Amino acid sequence: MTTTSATDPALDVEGLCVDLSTASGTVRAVDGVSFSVRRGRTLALLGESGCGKSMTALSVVGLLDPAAEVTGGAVRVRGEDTLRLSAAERRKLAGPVLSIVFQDALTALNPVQPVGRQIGEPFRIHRGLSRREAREKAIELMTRVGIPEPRQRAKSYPHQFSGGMRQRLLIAMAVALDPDVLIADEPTTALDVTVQAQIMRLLRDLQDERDMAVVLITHDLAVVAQRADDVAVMYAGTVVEQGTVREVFSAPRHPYTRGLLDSVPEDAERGQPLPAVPGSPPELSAVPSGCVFQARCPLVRERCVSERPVLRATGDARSAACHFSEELARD
Amino acid sequence: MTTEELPAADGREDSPQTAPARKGPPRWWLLLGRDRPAAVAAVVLSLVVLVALFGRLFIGDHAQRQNLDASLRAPSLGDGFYGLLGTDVLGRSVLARLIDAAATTLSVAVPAVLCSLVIGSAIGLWAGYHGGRRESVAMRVADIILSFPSLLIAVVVLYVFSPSALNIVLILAVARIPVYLRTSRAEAAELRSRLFVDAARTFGTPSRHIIQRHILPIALPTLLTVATLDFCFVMLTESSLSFLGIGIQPPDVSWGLMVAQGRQYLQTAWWITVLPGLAIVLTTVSATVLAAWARIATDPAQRWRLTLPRKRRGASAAVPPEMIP
Amino acid sequence: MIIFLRKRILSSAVPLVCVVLGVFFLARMTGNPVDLYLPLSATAEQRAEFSAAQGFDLSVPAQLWNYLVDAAHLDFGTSLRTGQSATEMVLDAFPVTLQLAGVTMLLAISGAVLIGSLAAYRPNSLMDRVASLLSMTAASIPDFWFAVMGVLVFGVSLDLLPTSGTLGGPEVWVLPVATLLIRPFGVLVQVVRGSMVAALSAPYVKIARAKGATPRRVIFGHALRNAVTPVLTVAGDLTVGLVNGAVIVETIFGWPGIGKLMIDSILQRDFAVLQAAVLMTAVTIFALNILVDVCHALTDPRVRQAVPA
Amino acid sequence: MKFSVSSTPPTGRRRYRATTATLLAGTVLLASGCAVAGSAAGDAGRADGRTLRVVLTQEPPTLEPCEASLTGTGVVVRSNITEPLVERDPDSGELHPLLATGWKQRDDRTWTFDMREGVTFQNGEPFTAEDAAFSIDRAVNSDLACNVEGYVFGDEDLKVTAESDTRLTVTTEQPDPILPLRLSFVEIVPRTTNADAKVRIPVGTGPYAVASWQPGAAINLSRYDDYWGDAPDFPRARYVWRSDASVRAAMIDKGEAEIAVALDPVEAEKDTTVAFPNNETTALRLDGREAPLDDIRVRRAVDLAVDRDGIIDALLGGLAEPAGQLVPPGVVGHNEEIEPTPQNVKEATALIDEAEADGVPVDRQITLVARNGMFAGVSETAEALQYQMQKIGLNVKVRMADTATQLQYQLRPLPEDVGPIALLIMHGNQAGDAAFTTSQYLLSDGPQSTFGTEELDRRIADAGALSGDQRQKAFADLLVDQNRSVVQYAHLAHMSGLLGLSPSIRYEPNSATGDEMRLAEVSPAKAGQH
Repeated sequence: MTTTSATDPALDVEGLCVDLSTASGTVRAVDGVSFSVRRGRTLALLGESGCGKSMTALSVVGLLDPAAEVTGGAVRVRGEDTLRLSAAERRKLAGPVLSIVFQDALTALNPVQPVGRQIGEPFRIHRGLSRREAREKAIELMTRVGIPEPRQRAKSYPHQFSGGMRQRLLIAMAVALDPDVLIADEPTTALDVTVQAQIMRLLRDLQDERDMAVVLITHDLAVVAQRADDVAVMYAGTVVEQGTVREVFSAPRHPYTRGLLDSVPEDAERGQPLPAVPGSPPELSAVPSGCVFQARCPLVRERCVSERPVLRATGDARSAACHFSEELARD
Repeated sequence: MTTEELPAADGREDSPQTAPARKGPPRWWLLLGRDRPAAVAAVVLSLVVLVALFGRLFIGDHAQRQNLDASLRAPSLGDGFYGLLGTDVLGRSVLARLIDAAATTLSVAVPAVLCSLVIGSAIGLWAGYHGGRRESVAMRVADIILSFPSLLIAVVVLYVFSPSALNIVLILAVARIPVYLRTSRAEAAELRSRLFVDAARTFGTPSRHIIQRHILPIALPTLLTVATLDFCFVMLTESSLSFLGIGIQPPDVSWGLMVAQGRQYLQTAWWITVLPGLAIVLTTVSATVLAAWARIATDPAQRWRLTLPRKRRGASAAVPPEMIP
Repeated sequence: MIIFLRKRILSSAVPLVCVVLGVFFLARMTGNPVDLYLPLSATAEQRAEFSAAQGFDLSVPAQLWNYLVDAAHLDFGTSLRTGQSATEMVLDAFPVTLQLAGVTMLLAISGAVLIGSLAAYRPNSLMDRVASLLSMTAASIPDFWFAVMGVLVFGVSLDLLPTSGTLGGPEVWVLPVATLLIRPFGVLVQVVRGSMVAALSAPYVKIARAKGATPRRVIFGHALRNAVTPVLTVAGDLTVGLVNGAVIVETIFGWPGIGKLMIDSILQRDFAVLQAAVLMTAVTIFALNILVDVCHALTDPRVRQAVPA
Repeated sequence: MKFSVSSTPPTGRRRYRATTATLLAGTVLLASGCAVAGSAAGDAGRADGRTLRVVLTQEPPTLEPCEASLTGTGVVVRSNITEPLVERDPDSGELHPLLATGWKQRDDRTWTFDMREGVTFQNGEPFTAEDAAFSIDRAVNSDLACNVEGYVFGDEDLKVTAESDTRLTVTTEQPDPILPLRLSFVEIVPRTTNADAKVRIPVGTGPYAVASWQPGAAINLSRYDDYWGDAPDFPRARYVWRSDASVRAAMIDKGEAEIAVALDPVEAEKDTTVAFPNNETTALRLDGREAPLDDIRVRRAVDLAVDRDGIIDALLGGLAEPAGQLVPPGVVGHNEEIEPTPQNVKEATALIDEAEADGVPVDRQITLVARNGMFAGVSETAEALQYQMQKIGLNVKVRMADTATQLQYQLRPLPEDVGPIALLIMHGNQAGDAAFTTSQYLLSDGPQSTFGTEELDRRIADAGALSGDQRQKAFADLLVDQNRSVVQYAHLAHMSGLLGLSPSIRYEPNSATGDEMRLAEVSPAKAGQH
């Protein structure tokens, strides 16, 4: 399933399935996830912890932990399915085509290497630059992401930077080779609110400048609202609703999306408890056979127990996986 | 808009173990069953412990009973239970002696390791937590013990005081204290600046409690791993002391002493020295395997490794396959 | 760094004196060596004469005072056994042990890093299992047993190596070093493997792979240096063990090292030599500890920064 | 469509395996390459047929000749580097002239010795009576505290004068019928030797001179070409040392040494080893001052409890002879009549029961003290003795000690408050006369004796003043008396040494080999080889 667009998407994920081994057996952590994103656009993968959004991201860049295994689907960039490439071919794509930013920049930076060397590394790997040239490139990038006194700071080590600065360094490293697709896995979660905004702005600027496709993984509705063009809402390893942010947020077609939006404080009255989606997501080992959301859904009916809804178009460029999305549309 | 966290979001999610962890840790014996080497190790180790605890009740005085006419009989099925593993030079049953020695060996190794573990970690954690002068004093004490020739202490204790298993335990324990001291100091020094310790401190928690409740539990797995490696070391050192004639003294018998005494018969009667050597190797390897397993099994961030199905574990890795050159 | 070094060296002085004093008193607890050096039939008068000549008739504090005064002039006394100066004997023996320990640790560390990294690369793979099992077994074999087996198998049966001794080409090193090697190697393989597994699953390794780094670059450029801290600590401890305790190997293979000198002088109550030997090894061990700390600082910038504080 | 990305691309896998294989192969090659490169000559040097390589148990502490009664020193020095005036034939016990051509007793206290002419020291100087006088003075009368002084001369000083170049007079303070035997322990050095300090490397008149001493590694000797006697067969000799008996044995098997001393009895069956009685006798010394050992019945019971044949066969490789006295065969005073006590558990138990009935505390714990390394299999022997003593109803604990600790038990002043002690001793009578044994071990206040009787003391004193056959008979009789009325010793065995000999040489060890190994007596197996 792809978005209807004239230009080819920079990243096209189709029917991705990931199995996860646990003590109690193998469970399906990602079940048939599909999405795509074009250059210059931002797709947000939105969901609660454990819904499979990070695992989706890691399988796209090929960094899954060994306990997890991709069992089906395709991840296409530049017309090739990366899942079928050899290790060496895949390495050629890592950096110039696909790139990723993690949440925790302290652990994502090598603590025993000067940051300049780490940022310059992609140039050494893919462009074969000398150490000195790579260093110059790194300093350029550091300047670009707003590190003061980059020439001196290039010699410093990660622990000598603040959290926000480290995140900038990580981003600098990720965009070094102008990738087609940048995956940002909760890039601002660990930061102060003010710093969050700066980082999001930096990401936006870099995206505009370099015409990247960005996949933004987050559980933060505000970030999605401000930052993303499209959104894919994930629940229990599946995409339950997809579409442009404007359409989905203004008129959700899935009860889960609606529940999420209702729980935002802005919409609640002062002094009243926040309305929350009751219950918690199912265990991956106990995902019901029918609709994955049935246990928490206010609209649940018999059909939901027996039949799993598929993602189907609910509008021009949007879709939802609910038997009763039309009902929601009428509300 | 300030905080728009998802209602059920309880933290970040990126590692695959989050989901199963929520259900509570799987039963340890289930995990053990899945790791065959660890299971075998556990069986071997419990067997050794059982033999050490109760073996002497069954063998009577067979470990001491000499028969100079039956000297150096090879292992055979024809000489009854006690002849299964042959006899030593004094005609004593090697099997009975192995059983007898198991008790002595463990009663030296286990208390020695425990003593040094407890004393060393206590001082180390205290020193590391407080830092400053207390830390450097403790470290210099460790240096002193490390650079002190334990052989000298062994000789003094053995020949000046009466030689006994207890004294060997003391020597070995003292000699190994620095290892724990240094390890636990390092852990405590790192942990003392962590947020949860600061928090506890601001609430006025006495430092003893902070060390006990916040630092010890985190340092413990590392210390236990060191202790297992040390268990092996202590058994071997005891054996080396026997080689030099300053270890366990006859008529007490330990595996190390059996290996040391039997080595001159290596060519003529291999069973006297090879079998106790094998007992040492089996026990220590089992302990190490089990410790490695326990370390993973008790660490929520590592436990998933044990849950991989067998066939996949062989093929997959912490580094995914595309990383293999 | 220099401040740190100076501080460390200064703070080692007191413990060093403690070691020397401890050895002095402990040695004297083992009794008067007179009996060992006079024939069994010596008369009481001869014994008294000998005691007086060696200063053993003085009170222990008086003996200590004499010792310290002499030591201050770098005179560590004369061996009862050989009549040579203790300093000379220790300086003869020490290089032997140092060379043995050095070669052993060099091989152990490089071998363990290689094997341990390969094993950590694919945890639970066949390679890993074999390496782990072998290293654990190696670490639990009694060394004298291994040595005697080595002599019989490689020295006599296969006739590949000399049985023992120090004179000859590099081949005389093989058995002693192999015997010394097994345990440090076994332990280090496990330590390297453990810390490499941890390092290889760290986020920065993922990031490095996301940059398209080759496995070699990932292992040697990123993971290894992070994994090196525990390896250094353990290697330091093991080296200390070798400096102090190559006794077995030196005894069996007839290498005149410090371990053999020490055990001989303990058994022969040759106090001057014992004290000099302990002083020498203690100084070495202190230096080694400082060296390990310096290595820590060199490999880990976080430690380096913490040092002046 | 499903497929697994975790199945490794085949190429990657194969390459990985190849890497491992290459590494493994490389390691093996490297190791074997190192091994083959020099193949295996060892310390003792390559077998060249011209160097006699001897492996000892320990490095000689010194080569000082006046310390030659220390086994470690004497085995290298005596009769190889230096020589005495008189030598004792280890087999017959007779004295033969060496640097002295003859001697005469002038009166009770005065002896004269005639010096051999034409003898030179290894430094080229001629040997004269002056040198002999100097050497005796230096060893016996000086402040050097030489081992030989305490060993054979006690407090006694000797008056030595060189009357001419070839005649020496020695005067003793007391009448001394065995002075020539005592002088056989004094090695002769040139008068230029340092008289105030011990030397590490001596000069002597022997067939070999010290060429070099590599500390810790080897001592090299080379043939002294102007030796006055027959030239030895091997132009060079080299001593190395290994403390582990199995390594020494391996060096013989491997051809790294021609002679190895003190092998374990386990090796006795090999045809590269030869056993020889070494004049050492083992026994349990029972401390008769402490209950229950103060009761002669208990001591006799212990003697009856010991299974000498069992211990010798199982633990000593069958190399020793059961003993019934401390004085070994071949030594003046040895009694041919004395039979070793046969084991008789029944009689022993009966004696213990009898003693117990009379109120002797037979269940008091006896400590059996033995020294590690005293002989091969000592700790097993101690365990066997303990077991055999326990079987007759005694309460025995073993305590293994090192040399220094054991000496505290062995020598007067004996330790106090340690309870009844059964000490395993090994007595070597190097000198060949029972007087050296009895004055030490049997006198009631002997330095190595715990108790005795006045009667025995008197007989020892009487025997010491006799000479010839009377001396022999007096000592032989008093040994019977100790076994009958004192029973301080439960004798175990007259021991044997085991020497490893390469098939390429011929050497006949004798009872003195352990203390004095004459390299000049070693010859190549095939005539004309060198």
